[in-house]
Amino acid sequence: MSQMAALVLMPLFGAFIAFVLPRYARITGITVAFIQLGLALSLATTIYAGETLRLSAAGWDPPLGIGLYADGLTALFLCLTSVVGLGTSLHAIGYFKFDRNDSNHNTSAHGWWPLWLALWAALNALFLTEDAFNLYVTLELIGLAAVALVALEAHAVAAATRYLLVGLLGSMFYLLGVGLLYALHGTVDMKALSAGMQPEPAAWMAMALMTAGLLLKTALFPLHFWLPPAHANAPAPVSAILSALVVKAAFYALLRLWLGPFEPLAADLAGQLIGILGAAAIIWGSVQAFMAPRLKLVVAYSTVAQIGYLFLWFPLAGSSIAGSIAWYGVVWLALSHGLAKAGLFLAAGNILHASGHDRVTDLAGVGQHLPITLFAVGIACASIMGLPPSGGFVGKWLLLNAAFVSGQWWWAVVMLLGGIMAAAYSFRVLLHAFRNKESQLPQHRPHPVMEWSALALAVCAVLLGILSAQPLALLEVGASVGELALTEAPK
Amino acid sequence: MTKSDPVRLISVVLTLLAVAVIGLLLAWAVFTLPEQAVGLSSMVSDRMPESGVNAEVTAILLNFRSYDTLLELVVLLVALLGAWYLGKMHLSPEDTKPGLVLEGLVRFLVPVMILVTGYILWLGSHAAGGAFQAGALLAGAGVLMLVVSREKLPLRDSIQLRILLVAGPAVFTLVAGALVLVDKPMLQYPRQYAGSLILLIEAASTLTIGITLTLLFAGGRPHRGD
Amino acid sequence: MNQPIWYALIATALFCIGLAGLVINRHLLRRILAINVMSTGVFLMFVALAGRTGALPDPVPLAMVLTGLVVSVSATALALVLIVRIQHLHGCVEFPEDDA
Amino acid sequence: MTVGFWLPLAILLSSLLPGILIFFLDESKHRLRTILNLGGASLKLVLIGLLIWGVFNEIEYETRLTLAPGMDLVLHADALSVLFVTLSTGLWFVTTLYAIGYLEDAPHRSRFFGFFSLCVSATIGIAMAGNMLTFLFFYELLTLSTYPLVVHRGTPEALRGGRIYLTYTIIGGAALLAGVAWLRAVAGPLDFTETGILASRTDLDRTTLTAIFALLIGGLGVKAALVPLHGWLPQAMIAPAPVSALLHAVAVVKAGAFGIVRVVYDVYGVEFTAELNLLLPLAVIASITIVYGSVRALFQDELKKRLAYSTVSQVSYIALGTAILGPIASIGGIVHLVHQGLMKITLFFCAGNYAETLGIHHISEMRGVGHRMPWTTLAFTLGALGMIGVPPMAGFISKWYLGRGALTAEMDWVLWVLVASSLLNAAYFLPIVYKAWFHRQEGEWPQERHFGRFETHWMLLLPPVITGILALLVGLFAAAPYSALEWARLIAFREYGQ
Repeated sequence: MSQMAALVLMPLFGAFIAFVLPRYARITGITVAFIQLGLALSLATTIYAGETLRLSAAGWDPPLGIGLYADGLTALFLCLTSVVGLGTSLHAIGYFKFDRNDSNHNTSAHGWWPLWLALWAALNALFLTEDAFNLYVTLELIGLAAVALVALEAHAVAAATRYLLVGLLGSMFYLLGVGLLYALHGTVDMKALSAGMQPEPAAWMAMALMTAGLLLKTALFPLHFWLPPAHANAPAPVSAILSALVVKAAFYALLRLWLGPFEPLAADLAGQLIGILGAAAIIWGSVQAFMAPRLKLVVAYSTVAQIGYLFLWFPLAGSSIAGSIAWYGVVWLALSHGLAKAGLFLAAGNILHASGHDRVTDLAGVGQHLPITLFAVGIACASIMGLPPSGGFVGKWLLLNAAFVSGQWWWAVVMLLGGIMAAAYSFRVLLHAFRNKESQLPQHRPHPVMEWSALALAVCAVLLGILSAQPLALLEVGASVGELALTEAPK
Repeated sequence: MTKSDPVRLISVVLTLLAVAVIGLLLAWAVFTLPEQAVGLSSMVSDRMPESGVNAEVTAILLNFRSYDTLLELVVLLVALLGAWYLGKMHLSPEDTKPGLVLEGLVRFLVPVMILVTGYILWLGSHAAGGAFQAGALLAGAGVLMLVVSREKLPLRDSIQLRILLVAGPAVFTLVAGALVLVDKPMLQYPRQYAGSLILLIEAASTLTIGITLTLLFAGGRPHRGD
Repeated sequence: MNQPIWYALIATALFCIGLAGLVINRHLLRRILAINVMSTGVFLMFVALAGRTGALPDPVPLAMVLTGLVVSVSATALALVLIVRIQHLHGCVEFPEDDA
Repeated sequence: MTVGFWLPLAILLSSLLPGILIFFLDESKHRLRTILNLGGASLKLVLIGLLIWGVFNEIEYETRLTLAPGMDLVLHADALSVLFVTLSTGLWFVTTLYAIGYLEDAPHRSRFFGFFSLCVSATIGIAMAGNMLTFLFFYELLTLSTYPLVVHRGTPEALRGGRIYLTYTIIGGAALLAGVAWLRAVAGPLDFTETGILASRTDLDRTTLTAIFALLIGGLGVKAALVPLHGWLPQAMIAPAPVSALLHAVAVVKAGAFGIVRVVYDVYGVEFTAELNLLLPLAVIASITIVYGSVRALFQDELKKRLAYSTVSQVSYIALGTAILGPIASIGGIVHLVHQGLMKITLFFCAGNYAETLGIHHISEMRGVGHRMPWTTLAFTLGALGMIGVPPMAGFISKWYLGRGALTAEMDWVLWVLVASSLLNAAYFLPIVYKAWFHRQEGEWPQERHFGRFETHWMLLLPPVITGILALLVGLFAAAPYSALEWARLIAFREYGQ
């Protein structure tokens, strides 16, 4: 119970300290990061025992107060956040320390810690909340913190502003939807809402508005236009956080809503439509990633593509068995993509940092000078391609099964195509990086912690595939889609 | 505008059409809403005695849904941090050309505004009012002084200033943390202290909000102290 | 046809005006104003629909609106600061990409 | 948690762990790396010995790791997997020896041997895979771990070869994944079993099964280099000699062929496959590949290219044997898994020796090489004769059984295929042998190097001699108990439930 509160309060307090006493910012950040990991794991073990947790903030039960709720899904996303958060925080030690040298980055070195800790608190708050309006506040908090973090990079201000405007637009749609829901049911507690929801115009409108707002924040094609510039221009640790966690947060909200309040409303047509957008995102994102001139841009577009996979759940959700398999599949993809993409962005940051540029065509010699980083890139790419034995593979495997079980084999075709295209853009990078080059040593050798943190996150993405039994069991706790049941051979 | 005008025109028209559709759907949805709505009014009024204040809105903001308010104070702080790390505040003296009237007005107004701030803060406990209104007023005073002359408002980047900037959310968080430590759900005030805790939080928040808004008006981090 | 619904319709109108303004305008300051118009619409919607609970309006949406106001103030402030920065960097108050 | 559980896992890890360790080894740590390599290889040999002993004494070996409900990784040891495991481990040992000599003081050795061990582990995994999921798992791992080996030299043409290799294998992998997932979805989790599983499943739609079969064979055919999916193989020749040796003899190409055997025998069941009328197309494709490969080989002057095309042709014997109904042909196909491996690896070792010692890359430069490097050339000759199928060499055994099987299955045309390919083999191997022995070479060798007392570095000389002699012995003592042939017989008769 108390972990739930601590998961939000701890980083908040860390943020205050980091702002008031910049000198102790780094140590505060790292300490908080480790404690967070511990808290998330302990919460996960509590839930693994089989019980979902509820806590009413301020001691007032919903609908009067705000309810916090944690089940397997929550626990897994909290764990993802704390693992990625820890890795990124460690990477940031090296990354922002280096930036101290030149003055215009000086502020970014200071700004990172308080903003990142605040963002972390907001993420945890979002994963934990069961209150539609509180969800709005956390979304805004995440949005503003993310924008501020992007803006730490001097030349990313325009991207940051665009990001802010899009985020606000999304929030407005979402908030209007919340207003309608309250007007209908006199509560914003998701549990109560899902109990009382019945199909009527206002409910549909609320669903449409809130979904649209969240799709905008999740950057589903064609609403992705804002993502690549923001993710590609931000400082490496920030890009990692944005791609791995922030986008996932909006998706998490969608999952919660569609399996909670909106389940009675979910129409097959809407699901198919979203699925088509997802497919388009896979294709478009992959093509763009393949043509992108800069490594970080490749990674950013690959995020656009990978986000597409997550939305293939919606068309499959219709049939019960396939729906549940697909749900586990997309959650798995979300988790492993989070880990892999974080590792990838950190690694890209190391390359950028070492060679002063990240033009894909001039990556020769990276393999010689930054073997660990290149190794991280390779492993992360393997997971993103969905090659065994990675988390990405498990997710894709489940999703493929769901597609075939439900008889909608065309989604399977899209997935496989996406996998091949992912391989294409990944190996385009790796091929260039593999080229040897009798070249001078890189300008700045990245701090070892930067290389190892990237590798560690990439490896975690693979471990998620090898050791998926327990996490999947955890995910089953409180899952409204029921237990994961792949079709058994009839005896 | 490098886009050729017909293209632009078409896009505008399409946009308007789309928006119109959304509007109509929305209107339709609104029309179909039930005349009489279920609300939480009764529940709120039932709980008022235990809330520690007499104003319903304040009770909701700082007790029933205090968690929202805590996060919202953090939102404000984050916005400030964004401005803070983006650059130094850019209010050059030539932005401010105080005339005699303005000078005098400010010299008279600012103290009054600060008084009223206090009053509104106190008012919040039993009528419309509270930290945000008070903070806004305080910010107003601050902005006035900024506009008239920077010297009168010695904004310097110092640890004291930073403490003031986080005071509101920090006090809030500390209260929450303390309550968690005595393992209550976070922010569940003990009945007898509820009123005073709320007042404490509101007071801190008022200061924070006032200064934060003033700084945001100035648009950045003040210059180093000493 | 009662009063709250009228206000709600006005709120809808505001929301749509803001939306259109946001999409159509290039100038960032206008875009931010547009977003604020939108948010005003949303808040008005909350307040209007809160008025349907008999004698006294439902206080919860009002509190939510207060929260929302502070959030939108913060967002607007950050946006304005960013815009000023853009003006410093690019000399114009539009997205550099937009005029391409 | 018994020996039965741990042994397969141990066999896998005995190459995986050293590989992972080697990655983080410093370039200079030559000795330690060698110890890790050979230590792992020897340990694996010992474990395999245990395994064979166990299989004879009917101990059930199965490692089952549950990834997720209904998602098991299964490593098991049936007769077929034992055959392939033994082959790949044995050849890995000699190849490692060869590679150490070959790459002396070359750059990036830690990377090379790391991926080398990974590649072997993947092959072992494929050999012992107990269901399609596990097979797929290691099949993809094999792709990943071989790619860095192919492009190891980092030269533009190496990268080009690598790119082509990837394009083929990734797409093939996708097809396989589609097939496996589809099968999984319609038929549930399928553990390999002799005589197949699907035959009993009357509930399944035949056309669906046919489509899945096409996907699976298509995916496997890429690595097995069935025409028209063979395009990558000649390009992958860029790889260093030990890599090509391993790729052609055991790792990649064999993985494909082995997969085809698995799908036909242990998933669909050969009778059921015949019932679906899928055997004949497979046989035809295989035959076309055999002839086509030989013809192309005929016109290659670059030695390794010629060997590559001969691989294209030879490996399809396995598919052919699988595609002919009846135990005898099956024996031929399965036993060729081993025979072709031994012979082909010998030939590649020799090619590598010629290149390393004398800088010879083309057949036209090979006049009189036999006098300069008698031992190597002797080994080469053995391998070549084996490929042609001269009795009593190993190759003869395979072809003999294939031929007889074809006759008993009333597919006489296959006989002509065999004859034709044998003639072609002779046509492209004998001239080399003749040049090597009976010509005098005038002038200098392209770039000659001297290594102490032997004609070349002993680590380069030993492996081909060993494998060459083995290739002779398996032919001579084919009838001996526990020989490859006996294994093949065992497997085949089990498959046909006799």
